[in-house]
Amino acid sequence: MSKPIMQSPLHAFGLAAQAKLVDASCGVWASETPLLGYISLRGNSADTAFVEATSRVLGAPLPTQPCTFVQSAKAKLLWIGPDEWMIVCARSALQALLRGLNEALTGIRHQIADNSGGYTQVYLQGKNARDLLSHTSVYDLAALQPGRVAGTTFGKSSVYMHRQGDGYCLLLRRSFADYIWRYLIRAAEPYGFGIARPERGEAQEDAA
Amino acid sequence: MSSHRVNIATARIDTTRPLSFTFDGRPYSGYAGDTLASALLAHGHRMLARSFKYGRPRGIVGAGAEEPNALVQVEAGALTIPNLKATQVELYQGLSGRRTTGWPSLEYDLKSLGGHFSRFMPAGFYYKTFQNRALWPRFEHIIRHAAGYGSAPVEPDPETYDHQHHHAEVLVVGGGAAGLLAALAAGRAGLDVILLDEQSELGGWLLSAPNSVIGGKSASAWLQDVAGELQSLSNVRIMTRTSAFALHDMNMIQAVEQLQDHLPPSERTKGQRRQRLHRIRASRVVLASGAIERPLVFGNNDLPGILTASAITTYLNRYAVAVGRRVLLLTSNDHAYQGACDLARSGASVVLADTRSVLNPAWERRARAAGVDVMAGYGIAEAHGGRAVKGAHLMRLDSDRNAVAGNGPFIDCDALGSSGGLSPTVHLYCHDGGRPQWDEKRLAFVASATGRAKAGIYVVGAAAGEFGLQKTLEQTRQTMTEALAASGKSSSLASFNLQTDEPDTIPARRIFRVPDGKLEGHGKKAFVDFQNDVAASDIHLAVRENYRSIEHIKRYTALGFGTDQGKLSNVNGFAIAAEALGKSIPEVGTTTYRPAYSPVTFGTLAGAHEGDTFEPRRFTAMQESHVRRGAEFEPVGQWLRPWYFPKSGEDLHAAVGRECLAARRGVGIMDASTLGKIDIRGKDVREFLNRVYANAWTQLAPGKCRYGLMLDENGMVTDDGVTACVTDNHFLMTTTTGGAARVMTWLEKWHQTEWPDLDVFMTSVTDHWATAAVVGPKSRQVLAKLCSDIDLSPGAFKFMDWREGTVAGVPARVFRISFSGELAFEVNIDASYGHHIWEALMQAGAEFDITPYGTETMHVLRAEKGFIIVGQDTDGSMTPFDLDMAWAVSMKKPFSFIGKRSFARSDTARSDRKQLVGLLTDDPKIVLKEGAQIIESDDIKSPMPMHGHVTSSYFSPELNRSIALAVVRDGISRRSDSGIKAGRDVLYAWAGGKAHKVKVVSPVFVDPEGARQNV
Amino acid sequence: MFVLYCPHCGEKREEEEFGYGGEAFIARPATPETLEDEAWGDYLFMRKNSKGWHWEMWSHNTGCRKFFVVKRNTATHAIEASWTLADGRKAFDAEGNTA
Amino acid sequence: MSVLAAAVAIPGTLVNKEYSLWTLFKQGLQHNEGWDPAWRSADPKPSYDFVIVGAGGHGLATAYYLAKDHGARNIAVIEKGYLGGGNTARNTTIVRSNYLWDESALLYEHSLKLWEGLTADLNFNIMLSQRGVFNLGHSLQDMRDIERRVNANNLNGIDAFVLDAAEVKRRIPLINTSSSARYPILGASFQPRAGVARHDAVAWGFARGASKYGVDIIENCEVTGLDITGGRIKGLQTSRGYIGAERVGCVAAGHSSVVAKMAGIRMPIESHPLQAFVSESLKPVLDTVVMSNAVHGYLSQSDKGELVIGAGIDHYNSYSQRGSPHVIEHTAAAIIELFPMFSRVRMNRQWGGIVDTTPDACPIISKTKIKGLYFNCGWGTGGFKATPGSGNVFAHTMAKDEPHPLNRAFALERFYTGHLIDEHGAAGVAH
Repeated sequence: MSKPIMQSPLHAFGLAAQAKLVDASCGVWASETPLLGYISLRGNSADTAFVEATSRVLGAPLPTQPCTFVQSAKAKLLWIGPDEWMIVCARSALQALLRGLNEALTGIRHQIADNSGGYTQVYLQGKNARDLLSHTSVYDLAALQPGRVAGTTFGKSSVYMHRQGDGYCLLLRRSFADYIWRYLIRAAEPYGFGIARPERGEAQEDAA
Repeated sequence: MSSHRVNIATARIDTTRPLSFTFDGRPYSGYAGDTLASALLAHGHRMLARSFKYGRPRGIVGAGAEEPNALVQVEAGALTIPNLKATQVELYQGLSGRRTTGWPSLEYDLKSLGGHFSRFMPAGFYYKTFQNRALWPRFEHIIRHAAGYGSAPVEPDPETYDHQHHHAEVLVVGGGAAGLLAALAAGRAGLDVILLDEQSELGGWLLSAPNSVIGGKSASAWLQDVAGELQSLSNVRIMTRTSAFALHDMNMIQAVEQLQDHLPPSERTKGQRRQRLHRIRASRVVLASGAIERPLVFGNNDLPGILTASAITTYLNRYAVAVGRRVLLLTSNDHAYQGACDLARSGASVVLADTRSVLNPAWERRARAAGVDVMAGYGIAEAHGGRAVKGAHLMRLDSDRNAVAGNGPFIDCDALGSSGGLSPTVHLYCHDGGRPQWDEKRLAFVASATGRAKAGIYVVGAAAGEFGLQKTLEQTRQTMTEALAASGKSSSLASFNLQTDEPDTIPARRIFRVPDGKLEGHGKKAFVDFQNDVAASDIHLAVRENYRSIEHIKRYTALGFGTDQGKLSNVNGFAIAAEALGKSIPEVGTTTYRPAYSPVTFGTLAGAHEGDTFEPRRFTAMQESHVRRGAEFEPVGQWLRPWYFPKSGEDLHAAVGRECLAARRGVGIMDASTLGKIDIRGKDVREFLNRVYANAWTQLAPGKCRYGLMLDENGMVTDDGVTACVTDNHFLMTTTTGGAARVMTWLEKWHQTEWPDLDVFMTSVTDHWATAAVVGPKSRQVLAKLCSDIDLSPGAFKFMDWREGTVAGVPARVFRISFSGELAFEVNIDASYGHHIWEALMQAGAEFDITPYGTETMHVLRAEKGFIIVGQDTDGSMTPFDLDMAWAVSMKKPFSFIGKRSFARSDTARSDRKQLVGLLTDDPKIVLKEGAQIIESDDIKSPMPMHGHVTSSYFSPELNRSIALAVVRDGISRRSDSGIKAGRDVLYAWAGGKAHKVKVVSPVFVDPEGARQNV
Repeated sequence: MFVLYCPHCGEKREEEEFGYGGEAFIARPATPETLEDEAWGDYLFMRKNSKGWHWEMWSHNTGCRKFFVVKRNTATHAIEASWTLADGRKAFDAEGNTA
Repeated sequence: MSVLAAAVAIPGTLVNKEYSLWTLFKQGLQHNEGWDPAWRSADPKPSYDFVIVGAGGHGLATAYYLAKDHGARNIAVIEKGYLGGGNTARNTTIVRSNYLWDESALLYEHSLKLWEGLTADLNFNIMLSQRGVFNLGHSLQDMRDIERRVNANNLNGIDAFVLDAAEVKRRIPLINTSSSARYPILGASFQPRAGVARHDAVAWGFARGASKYGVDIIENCEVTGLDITGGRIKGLQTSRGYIGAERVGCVAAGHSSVVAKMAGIRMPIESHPLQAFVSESLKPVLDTVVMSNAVHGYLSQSDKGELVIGAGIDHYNSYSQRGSPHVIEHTAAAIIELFPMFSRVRMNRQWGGIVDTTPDACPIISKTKIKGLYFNCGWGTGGFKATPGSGNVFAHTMAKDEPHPLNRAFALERFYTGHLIDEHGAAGVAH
């Protein structure tokens, strides 16, 4: 029996093979950070037990400020709704976090759902990255300051987006990945579109 | 240099860049900066069109979006564009254009014959005739083929479009004097500003009046300075060739930007859009959209060579084109004077007839000084000419009543311009419900004299009814000071020198229809709406026939319904209607306009939503495997699912036969990943499920699954699926593929709005899990090869159990559930391993000839078992009892679950409702049509009573005969209880003219005892 | 085309991010079994369909997935405000409305 | 000059001129000065036997048939704006009868038969163009539904056919039947007798027809209250004074809930914007009507050459006759999916109407608990095609105080008994 190999939702586009180093030749550079860990976490942020337990495991308190996220040593914690967060971590850290959360939250009202198979992350950079998003989404990008996260439209589907470095991170659902990627390439056409070589993270090593 | 070209230093054409183009096949030349209209006029080209109804010769009337006549077709083949206004077509090298009307030719148009009988074709004449039912279709054919301007392309569009969203603090619509000043005020105040102009360069009317003076410099110099400063401000975005065509609620403006059409096809940038739809959400919108000069209405005012006075001025000053050498101008106001002076200076002989008996002395002096022959108190009775204007017969007008006071001279001319005053461009203001008011002083519909039109919308300059340049600039400065104050900013324009050299204007004469001394309808036709051939007499006729509401008048005569959206005709139409009705204009009503301000392509509206990106197409993690194995696909909701897997030479029937037998006798495998999956957790999950499902959930133990039926409050089945108990307070629900999103929202709505007290959280995990269903007697053996940590033995892992374990080296949840009635295992794993698990199972199953199958085989297998597909066997009118699924309804539950109460209503409680049954044809080879209607006799006389219909129908390879599911009135009682041997009631299934005898039987055709799924 | 304030996200967002949730505060009868068909039918199907101010629900589909309350004028499209379901109910009652 | 001409149009002049080529000729010779008012504008009388609220197509048709078929004479139609100014003036003029359920199909077929004789009946050319209507199927389930609907139509004596993709392509050469389309066209149902009609002409023709029978048509007259005593209608308060009435029929489409409220009646109706748009006028390019529920668009080409396109419903309640632009944008995209070459065609004008939708996408033609008060509403997106039939059976219901056999099933009771006629079950948006 062959060794289990993970596949990203964008696998069919063979991004790795086309990836180049970012330069000035394109207005928009996109790269996928595939196969991260995603945990949908629900709970009551007014319940101190919940807040303490989660922050103990996640290495930072869950953001309670609407539409914000925090980066802890272990994971990125995104505010999705008043009682919902998305925890994004390296695949290699996933099981430990799930176990940790499950233990820490026993007896406390909560929901933990591993959604790692259901999402992927696309990183956009380049001088026209923001222009690109103004074609794909109705959100007022001026409001997307560093540290803020927005769930908004992407064509006729939706994404969660936030700033990272001088670019933008998009979290998208697996089954929509094909549509979103095609939509993204089409929207980027007038600016020149390149596929960037992602920094090698643990994610790929797991996958390889 | 072409005949009508003159030397104007300030003109915006580049004489160093000559361009050649063709029109109606004939070669012409022009210059960069020309429009198709200006270039044709430069050649003295007069007639460009034939009119819609009477086939009258028509020429260019305006110089922009208001043009009603010169609709042209540009280019051919896939790139062709119908109905462009020649006045808006930027000339490029090699452009090829042609007329859109006139048959067989522009010179000899068949419709012009009808023109001779125009008096017998008044407004609405077709309502009054062609009433013969037999002949009407032929008349209609003729009417249709006489209609229409340009031709739609017949090839797919090779160019592309997209949308862009903006959020601005200030949006300024229009880049003329007012718009520039408004943008400057907001820009200097540091606000995010977007400035739009539909033309290729900023300036608006200033481009037509380069010699006016602002702040001590020429208008062209002033324009350069202000535009230059705006370009230097990083917070100001200037978009030219961008037309704001609609204003929606809460200051959402749609604008279309032209990115390619001004370039020769060979020079268009690959990958660039042809047009772009900008959606701009602005805190404040400043409408600086200017005004459009309306012509005066007089006899034969539609002859080629008769334009608006301002258009003649524009062609002269902006394009260095003298429309005529002998020009007659007719005006009711001061605006025509500047142009008259410029024309005279350019060497034309100019007669200016002013309908006013008292003139503005300052202007009169300037005009006479420039050599203009000014006549006070005259109007035009009728123009003369055939395919071009040759002269006009003037009449002396009564100084106060709009009536003829005496005869006047006949003036020869080769061009005639008229000015009936200006109409503010208030279209956008009307789009979201604004209603402009008639202003008797300005003789115009104005959005707001104060500039504050409504919350967040300001109107400046000519758009606000300030027609003079001086007033325009001052009103703009004033209004922007207020607008900025509203956003806590102060204007820096106070000190800005806005002094012009414009004389103070005197009031215009209130005149629209120039009297000819005859009763309306007796003289020469005087046109109000050129494009729709609406004459003043048609408006009178409409009123006479009691079409007295302005909307009736417009609809009866088609006034203002053309592609010019009534820009020239609207106010004249109102005024003439008011006269006919004996009412004042405000009494007639207020004008209103609907989007689009000017036409916008479907492609622009669609943007990226075409082809691959029209709408989301969703795929599972196994997609590559399916494609590689040659699957045919079926769209199911947003998903694309494998339909069947044909081997070479196999059709659907053959492939499905093979796939079915594999699943029944050996082992098959299906991708079930598309089912919706909702993780539900909380101490009240069981209670929640009890409320949203028809069945009971209190007893279901961890490790067990149960099939659930979901109803709406009306008691009808809306969704179904298997839900598993993970722990006491943790369940995993599955929904139908198409229903996933709807069910999720449905559950959230109930929880959030009705039962917030229930402790449950719901999260969609549809995309996380990939699901491979291994189906058939040999499925256990296949799974056993890949799974060592789950005891798969029948005793340990029962039907409707689920287990957690490892499959093919991956953590998995294995459900022993079956949608086929066979022994089956549904393996759920993290979708990242979806491809891996599919391939691993195929590999492991190879020795058992494991057969992948798609939705078609799934349907046959489930139909053989009488399992329903919600949406196929149900249509929103089926209760669980109609489906003979009382077993899935728990009437004992303490809480009145969703839909329960509705069962008790008289109609829902009837015992003879349409119910789900099985059908068997006498001839086992006949597969009934899905959608066949059930009737009780094959003696057809309509209306024929129908008792139900066939919902599912297949050939069953297992039974080697056809089977069908149907909903039949009182079906359950008609059903034979003795399996498939003998149906009690005999019915007919009727489709496409054929009736087939059928027996009503149990819907369970295969393994009624359900033994096979329990092995 | 509306801009709606999501009381949970604390931001104004474009209409396309939201789904319409229909008339607000249609309370499900506590004991449906005890109702006459008429009362049940009223609950099921009869709607205020107000011309003018209308209390309605929207859900923030692409964002926080929460339903919230909006008071909107169906004749003018003016929006007075939006609230969480609980606060909206208070504002609704404070006006003396009845569901 | 024209002041004199205007004087000819005196409201109240009797409507008598027959419309024909001959009168056109005669009037032409007289500079068209002898035409009479097409209908008579009246001032309200103190009371009427029948008052119809709403002078749209349905209301005017009701008055016409009350007079013509039931001999009623003392009839008024009151209208808050101008006649035919509501959905009659705002729809996409499609006429068809290929509905799924017997109740709807028979009602719409009754209507279509009346359409076929309407021009002659009214002596007013309403320009019925029976160019056929295609309802496209884009999925296997669509095709099942089409098969089911067409078979039901045939057994109800309604002309309808199932066509496969190739046949659709043969009859509409420009349509995109590529199997790689997002929603590939698998086939269609086709009703040859269906088509379009000139919407304004329908209102004007019925107004003229009703006027001939002496019906009072009273515009700019808004209902402000209903006079109900002892559970019986007595009259109406209006912006033009009190009007006594034996029987009142409300045919106010999107505003039905507003009138119902005055009577203390609740309606299962929600009013939504429904948007439409037309292209610029083009040479003939499409000679039939194409409808697609899956992609949410339907179109035909008017006799003037405009592509007339209907969009989907905005989901929110509204009385504003305005919808949101993304709905129009989506429909334009849908049209391009079906006809890629129309991408370069331009939208000239867009507008919105107010549609009164019901839970089962079927109308309400019903008596009420108030004696003498009747409602005809809830036509949603399907009202225009029903105009003559709706007026015809509603007139019967009002004259006889009992439903016509064809509208018995459309009573309000169905929302209490549960006997819904669910047209969206299989017909999706029932345009």
